[in-house]
This record gives sequence, structure tokens and C-alpha cells, in this order.
Amino acid sequence: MKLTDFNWKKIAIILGLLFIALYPVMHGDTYIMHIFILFFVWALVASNWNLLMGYAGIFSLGNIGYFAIGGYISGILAKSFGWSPWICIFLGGIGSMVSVTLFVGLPALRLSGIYIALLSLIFADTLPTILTQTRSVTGGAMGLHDIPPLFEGITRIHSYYINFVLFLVILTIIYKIIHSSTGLAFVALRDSKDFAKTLGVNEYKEKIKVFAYVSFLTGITGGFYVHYLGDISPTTLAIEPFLLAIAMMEMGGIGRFPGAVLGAVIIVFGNEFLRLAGTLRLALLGALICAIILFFPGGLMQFIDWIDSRIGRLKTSKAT
Amino acid sequence: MNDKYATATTALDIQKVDSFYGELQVLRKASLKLHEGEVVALFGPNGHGKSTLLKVISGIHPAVSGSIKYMGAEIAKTSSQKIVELGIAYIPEARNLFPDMTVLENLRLGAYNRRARGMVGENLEYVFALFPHLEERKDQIAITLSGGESRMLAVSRGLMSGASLLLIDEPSIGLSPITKKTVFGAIEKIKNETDITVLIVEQEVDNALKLAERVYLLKRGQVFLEKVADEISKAEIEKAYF
Amino acid sequence: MALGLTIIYGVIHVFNFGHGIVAVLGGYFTWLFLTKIGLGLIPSVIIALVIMFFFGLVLFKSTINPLLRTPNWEFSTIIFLLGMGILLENLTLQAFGPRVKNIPTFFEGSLKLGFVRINWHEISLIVIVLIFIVLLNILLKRTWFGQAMRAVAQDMDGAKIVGIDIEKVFGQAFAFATAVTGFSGILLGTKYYMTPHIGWTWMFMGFLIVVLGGLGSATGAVYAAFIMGITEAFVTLYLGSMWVWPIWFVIFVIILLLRPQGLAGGRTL
Amino acid sequence: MILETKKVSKAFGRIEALIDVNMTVRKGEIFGIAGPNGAGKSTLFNVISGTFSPSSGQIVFEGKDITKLNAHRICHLGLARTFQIPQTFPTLSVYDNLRVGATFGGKIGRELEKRIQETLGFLNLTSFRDALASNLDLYTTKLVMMAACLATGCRLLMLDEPLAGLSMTEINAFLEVVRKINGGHGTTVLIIEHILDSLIDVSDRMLILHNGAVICVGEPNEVCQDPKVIEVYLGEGEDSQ
Repeated sequence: MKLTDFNWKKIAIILGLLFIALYPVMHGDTYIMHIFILFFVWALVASNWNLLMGYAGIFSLGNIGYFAIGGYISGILAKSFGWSPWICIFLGGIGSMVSVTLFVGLPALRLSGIYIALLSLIFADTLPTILTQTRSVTGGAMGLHDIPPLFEGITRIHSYYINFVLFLVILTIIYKIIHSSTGLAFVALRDSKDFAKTLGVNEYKEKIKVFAYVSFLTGITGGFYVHYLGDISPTTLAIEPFLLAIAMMEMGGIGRFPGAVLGAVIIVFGNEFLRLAGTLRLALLGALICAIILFFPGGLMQFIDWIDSRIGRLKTSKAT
Repeated sequence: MNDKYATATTALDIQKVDSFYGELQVLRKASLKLHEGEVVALFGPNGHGKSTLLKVISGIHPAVSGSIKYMGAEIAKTSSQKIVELGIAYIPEARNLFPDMTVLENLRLGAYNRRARGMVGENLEYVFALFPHLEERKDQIAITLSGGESRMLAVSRGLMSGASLLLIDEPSIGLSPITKKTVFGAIEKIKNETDITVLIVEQEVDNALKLAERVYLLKRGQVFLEKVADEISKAEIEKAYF
Repeated sequence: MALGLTIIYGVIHVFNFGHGIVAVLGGYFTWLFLTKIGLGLIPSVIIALVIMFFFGLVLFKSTINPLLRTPNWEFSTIIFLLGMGILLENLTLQAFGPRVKNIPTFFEGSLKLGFVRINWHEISLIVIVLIFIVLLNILLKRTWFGQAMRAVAQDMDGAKIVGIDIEKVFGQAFAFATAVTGFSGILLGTKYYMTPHIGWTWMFMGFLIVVLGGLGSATGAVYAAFIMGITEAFVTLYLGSMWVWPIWFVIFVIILLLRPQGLAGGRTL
Repeated sequence: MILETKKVSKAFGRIEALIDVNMTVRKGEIFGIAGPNGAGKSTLFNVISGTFSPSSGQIVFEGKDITKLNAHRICHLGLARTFQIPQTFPTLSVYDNLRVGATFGGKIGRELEKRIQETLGFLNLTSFRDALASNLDLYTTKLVMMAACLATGCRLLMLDEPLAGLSMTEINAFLEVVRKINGGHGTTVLIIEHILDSLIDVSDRMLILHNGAVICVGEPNEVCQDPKVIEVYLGEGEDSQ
């Protein structure tokens, strides 16, 4: 690759990843590492969500539910049967995929826009009641504790790197999906539904496929999260994580691939400051979401595009 | 003929109107003039801006530049509801009826603008005299009407606004010969019995040519020919298309 | 509740995620005027509804209308209203605190019909809702405002053609729906205890009823409400009340897959 | 014979858009359909390509009954169509527009790249390869729409009023391309067109549709002299040039 092929965005991404990769070695504050792990996890949740909502145009609002299902299944299996967490995480992903495709994906084919949103939201909202009703298995409202870690003697640094790798792998998969035929199908369907169909695009099949991918990947992320924290409770499904994830997507720019990751950086770290606001925090989050939509509809990605065009203009003016 | 136009008032005066759909320029400096009370036909190939011109006049689609004067007042930037109140009614090719409402409800909504609300009764009478068939169907839901009936309803709804200028877009499209006759018969009656000015866009030259006093030809967004209807034949018009 | 939903959806095709909290606000305002300021029941309700109407109008004019003009409007408005709903919910929580409130019942005592005992209050609720539906129907079918709302919902271009100011109608419909929703909140507030969070439950119930019944079908909504009521009674009896939601959801999904147009026809969503 | 419709009817509520349409298209020919606006031409296309299903009747493509199949299934069998209102995927490049056709319609895997390049070359679109579809002029948009159809590897190409809005020179150029597709690729072509002269010029056989019913089928000259066609479509004293 020639040197001129580099642009500032690539350089920024590489520097950012290098910083993340070297952070534990350089400085290694365990609390900051914890925040970073949260960032990895939430960036994945938000990116998957963005894949479903931004690219496929499916108004799913239940993604926190898909995340929790993966986490719970993995946690329960590992705890009660003592299976290897790695297998349990995989099974959690499968469980999330099956239940979501069945209860949200299939009915969603019959609905449009906002109705899918409500359906998926109710799906996620129904989970806490089921959890509290099945206390013997799920720990009820108290949640599940002492979930075995990925391996004995795991340290914060191990977890950090495991989640970092997970972060890179799943983002790569999402990138591949966007640039695969499924991604192409969604752009085509969005641009011109009739023409896409007469060119052989099977709308239902592609939608179900994307539901399956997203719920599986989100479920796996949930599994890793649970084994890292060691516990999970129905509060995962409360309104707050949900809002955080929406804010991440909005902040980054909906339908833009790296957008959700950028949004996650800001929201995860920003949320630590928001803790100062106490009980007003949720209200502030709601207001933040409204404000972004009103004043900053394209999110951070739009800002980056703007810088890009500025630099482009600068280059051409220099050239002439 | 020319004497007549010297004394007639100009109802609509369109000067150099440009209009776009996204990047695509549909109207290029289109200009035309209507005198009060006359019937004018606008011909031209498909997709060359005839319908757009009507939409621009009625304020449904924006004009990017140029001037449109109705009875001397500039209306190029006026909102569609004001334009209806001023007395311009647009009868779209797509009909745009309210599908789940009855014929009567559709007609009443035609008189939604403030000026027409007081005249619902008389206008209904006039419309039903024009299309007795509609009166028989007045409680029927619009979506169950046949193609011809919905066309009649669309024309009637336009008349209900108490308009003094009617913009009729392809009234004959998709109609059987008999219905066509009814619709054109009604337009002829409007021409003979009222002072309403009519601008009619048509694909089928025959009927409209018989009805019109003057003819404009529009091609690639530009008005490039204006003739008194008697001085041009169908063959000439169609030749100019291609 | 379901009525407010239908109006908004029918007209703007935007679903209002702030719906639940709007109902709660209606209830809270009434409660405020009734118990704290000491106004009578009817003035309290009227003041609350007027506030709701103007609140809806201002919200629409200031934020939603500009959003509707953006290319991604469908998406943005949904998320915006979601954010707004949560903002309002938590502001309500700050202002009124988490303790439950309820509006006193309209009538005391009950009526005995053989073995069944029905509260006068419940009867009055049913009567009020029925009168309300009739009034709403008259409004939609007989007034220019109602006709204009229906026209905009059925054919937007057609509405423009006959000279309807679409944005104005949107705004009024939105404000009107806000007031209607507030009113439903007042009624619900006399029957259930209110907390700032109850709005979500109310909204989900309204949604299930509307979708199950078939969009815009009043009879369908009645069937749906009936089915849900029966299910609730049986599930509570045999499994416990916590199972009501999950079972509702499963029934909902099954019916949706078998009859996507809803119980009473209506159109597909 | 590549396509056959047997007594196909389609009603929308009480409006009968098609009444017992019988049509056979032979392999390798250019078959033209004309008729007044609202005669049911586009409905016929929609029914064949699976956008609507017919109220009654049967549609057979290469010996297979496709009456009840979905649009994408019909495409997989080798039948593609364009639309009257030019449709492309505006946010995609020309190359990606073709890729949609080749990926989903063609299902050819490794051959994909080759197929797209070939189709681009065949229609002289190679220079537009990376252009965004939304930036093209009307003529090129129409070519790209057709190219995306060809990229599916279809054996029957249906064009819905492809000439509308084109200038005389563009019309002639477009017709040349259609002939090239028909001759060079051996693709059977079905065209709906309003501009009668051009249709007569390019078609091997023609069909006239009126009020949803077939009134005449045959070679262009025969059709133009048919008294019924003159009566309902061409009009009295109208020479067909």
C-alpha cells in the first residue's frame, strides 16, 4: 500500500486500537480497564443493534433482551451443569437466536415499522416477569450469582484482552455481513423494493437471516459479559441499559458502521460522569437522545464526514 | 380570434418556470397564458412535464424559479391551501380520492376551503346535475367505485371547491369510450354554462382538441408551440411529439 | 387508551412512544388539581385536558413538525418520542415522587345484580367510555376538523388538493390525541393506582388491543379486550398474576401469525 | 415457445384490468405489446413477473407453471423485467446495481465478477462502472436498469415502456441495444411501448390490448391493418406510417 493511500481516519483507527491494545501494559488502572471492558461489550451490543436497525431497517427495540437471554442461558448452564463456559456461551448464542427468531423475527415479517418496535420491546419487557417467576433456575429478582469465570485464576488483564479480541472479531463479522450479499440485499430493498424483488431478492429470507445473525452475536456478547461479571439479574433488562444503547447508536450515527462504536466510547465513559446526576440521570439520558435527534441528526459520523470534506477541499486547494 | 384575446382578461400568466424532481429538471423556463373563461389544452409526450406544470400551478410541487400570476397576483410561492382558496382546483390524474369515505363525504371535502363551505348545497346540486350517476352512488365508499365513476368523482370534487380555474390532468386515462364521452361532455357543459377557465392535459389528442380553444405543446419541459385549436390538426400535434 | 393510539397512528402514521406517560400526566394533573388545589372533579379534568392539549400542540410545533420534514423522519420521530417519554417520566418522578397516587372514584357503592356485584364507579366508567366513543365518532364524521383528519390519513396528496393545511391538521390531531390520551389516563387513574412508570404497562396493553383487534376497528378492539380480560382472569386463577404478560404475549404472537390483519379484519399493518 | 399465458384475468375490486388474456411468446423473438393507456399492459407485466397474482388463468414459462410464484422465484427461473418509472438502486454504484441482479437472480458464485464485467461491456457501460446510480441521466439509468436485469442471466427480458421520455436519437440508440441483446445474447424480449412507430420497427410480432382484452396478434403490418385495431386504437383515418 502506498503511503498516499493512508488517510487520517485510518490512522486514527489504528492509533486508537494500538492505544487500547497497549493500555493494560502501559498504565493498567483496573477500574479504567473495567470501563474499557464495558465499552467493548456495549459497542458490540450497539453495533449489532445498528446492523438490524440502521442497515436492515428493522425497528427492533428488544436487543437488550437478546443480550440477556444469551447471558442467562450461558450463566445457568455453566453454573448448574458445570460445563465449560466457552460451550455455554455458544449455546447461549444459539438459544438467543432460536427464541428471538421465533418470537420476534417471524411475527415481525407480518408487521411493519413501529409495530415491530413494540413487539420486540414487549418481548424484552416480558422477560423480567418470566425470570422472577422461575426463581429456582434463574435466581428471580435477585439474579444469578457466582457464575464461573471463563477459566480459573482469570485476571482483569486476561478479561480485558479476551473481550478486546471478541470486540475485534465480532466487529469484523458485522463488517463482513454489511459487505456480503445480505448487506447488498438490504441496501437494494431500501432503495427500491419492487426492483430488488424482481431481481431475485427474497425479502423474508434476508430479514430472518439478519435477525438470526444479530441475536446470535448479541447473545454471545451477553454470555461473555456474564462470565466476566460473575452475576446477572433482571436489572440488565431495565430501562437504563436500553437507553444507553439507543443513545450510543444515535450519538454515532444510525446506519453507519463504525458509528455505534464511537457512540459507545462517549456514552460508556460519559455515563460515569452522569452518575453524579443521581436520580435525574434517566431524565438526562432521555433529553440527550431528544437533543441529538433534533440538533445533530447524523451523529458523530456526520461530523467526521464534515471534517473529511474540509480536508478534501484543503488538499485540492493546495494542489491548484 | 385575436380581437377576442385583446379584450379578455388574463386569468393565469406563467413565465419561465423551472422545476425539479431531485436532480432532474422537469420544467425548463415553461411559459403559458390563460384568458378568463377559455378552455386550453396542453399536449406533449409522456414524462415531459405536463403533469408537473399542473402540480406547480396548484402549489403541490414547488417551482424553483419563474413567476406564476393568477388574476394579477403572484402565486408561485403560495401554499396549496391558499391557492385552492383563491379559486384554482387541481384534478389529478391519480384522482387522489379518499378511499374509505363515501362519495358524498369526498364531495364535501372538495368544499373544504373557507370560500366554498357556504356553497356546498348549490355546488352539490350542480355536480349532481352534471353527473346524475354520482347522485345514485352518493353513499357508496369511494374505493368500490369503478374507474369511470372515480374519475367523475375526482372532477366533481374539483368543482365543489367553487373554482374559477380548473386544472384537469388526463381525464380520459383508462376510461371506456362511453365514460370518456360522459366526462368530456361534462367538461363541455362547464365550458358552455360557466365562466370557469379550464387547462386540460391530455394524452389522447382527439377529444381535447375538439373541446379546446387554444393548444400548447410541451416538450422536454418547455412550451414550444402555441396555436389556436382550429389551426392545428391531430396529425401535426402528434408529429411534433417525436 | 386504545382510542388515543388509533387517532395518532391513523393520522400521522407515527406511533407515540410518549403515549404511556402522556396518559399518566393526564391522571397526575387531575390528581394535583383535585387533591392539592382542591378544585372539583369536573374543573380538574377540564383544566388537565386543556393543559394536555396545549402541551401536545407545543410539542408538535416545536419538535415533531421539523422532524417530519427530515428524510429519516419515521425513524427519528419514533426515537425522539421514546426519549421524550422517558424524560417526562423521570421528571414526573422528580416532581411527584415514586409514591402511588389514585384519583377518587366517581361514585361510591355498588349495584347488586343477582350474585354479581358491580361498582357504580365501574358502570359510570363504561358509560363515560361509550359516550366518549359516540362523541368521537361524531367529531370525526360530522365536523370539518374530523373530516380533514380522516382525509389526511387516507390520501395526503388528495388532502392538499382540496386545500387542507396538512401541517396544521397534523398539529391539531396530535394535540387532540394528547388530550384524549390524557383523558384515558384520568379514567385509568380512578381504577388503578398510578406511578410514573405505569404508563408503559398501559401503553403495551393499548398496543396489544389495537393490533389484535385490527387497526382502526372498534369492534375488533372490543373482542381483543374481551379475550385479554378472560385470559387474565384464568391465568391469575391458575398460574398467578405474574404469568399474565408472558401468556398474553404468546397468544398475541400466535394470533398475529395466523391472522395478521387482526381479529376483525381491518387492514394489514 | 418461452412464455404462455392461458386465459389470464385480473380484477381489482370491481375493475377488471385483464380479461382472458391468451398470449404466446416464441423463443428468441422480440414481442411488442401496445394499447391505450389503462388497457392493462402494465398489469399484464405485473401478473407475469409475480408482483400480483392473477385472479384466474395460468402462466407458463419454459414449460413450468409460474402462476402462483413470488417475484424472486420467477426471477430465479430466468425472467426479468424493467419498470415504467426508471428504477435503480440510487445509493449504489452501477457495478453494485448489476451485482444485485447477478448475486440474487443469477446465483452464479464464482462467475459473478465475469458476468458483471461482460454485461457492462456488452451495453457499453464500462465507463460508468463506479458512478453512483443516482447521478446518471435518464437514458443511462434505463440502460443500467436493463443491465441489472441481464446480469441475472435471464432468458426472457420484459421492458415496460422503455422509450418514454427519451429523445429521438436516444430512442434509436436504445432500440439498437435491444436488438443487440436479442441478437447477440439470444434473449427473448417482451416490450410494452406507447411510441407505436418504434415498436413496429423493433418487434417481430405484436399484440394489441384494449380494455384488458387482446384484440389482435400478429406481425406488425398485419396488426396495423386490422380493422378492429384501427377502430379502437389507431383511430379513423390514422395512418400508421
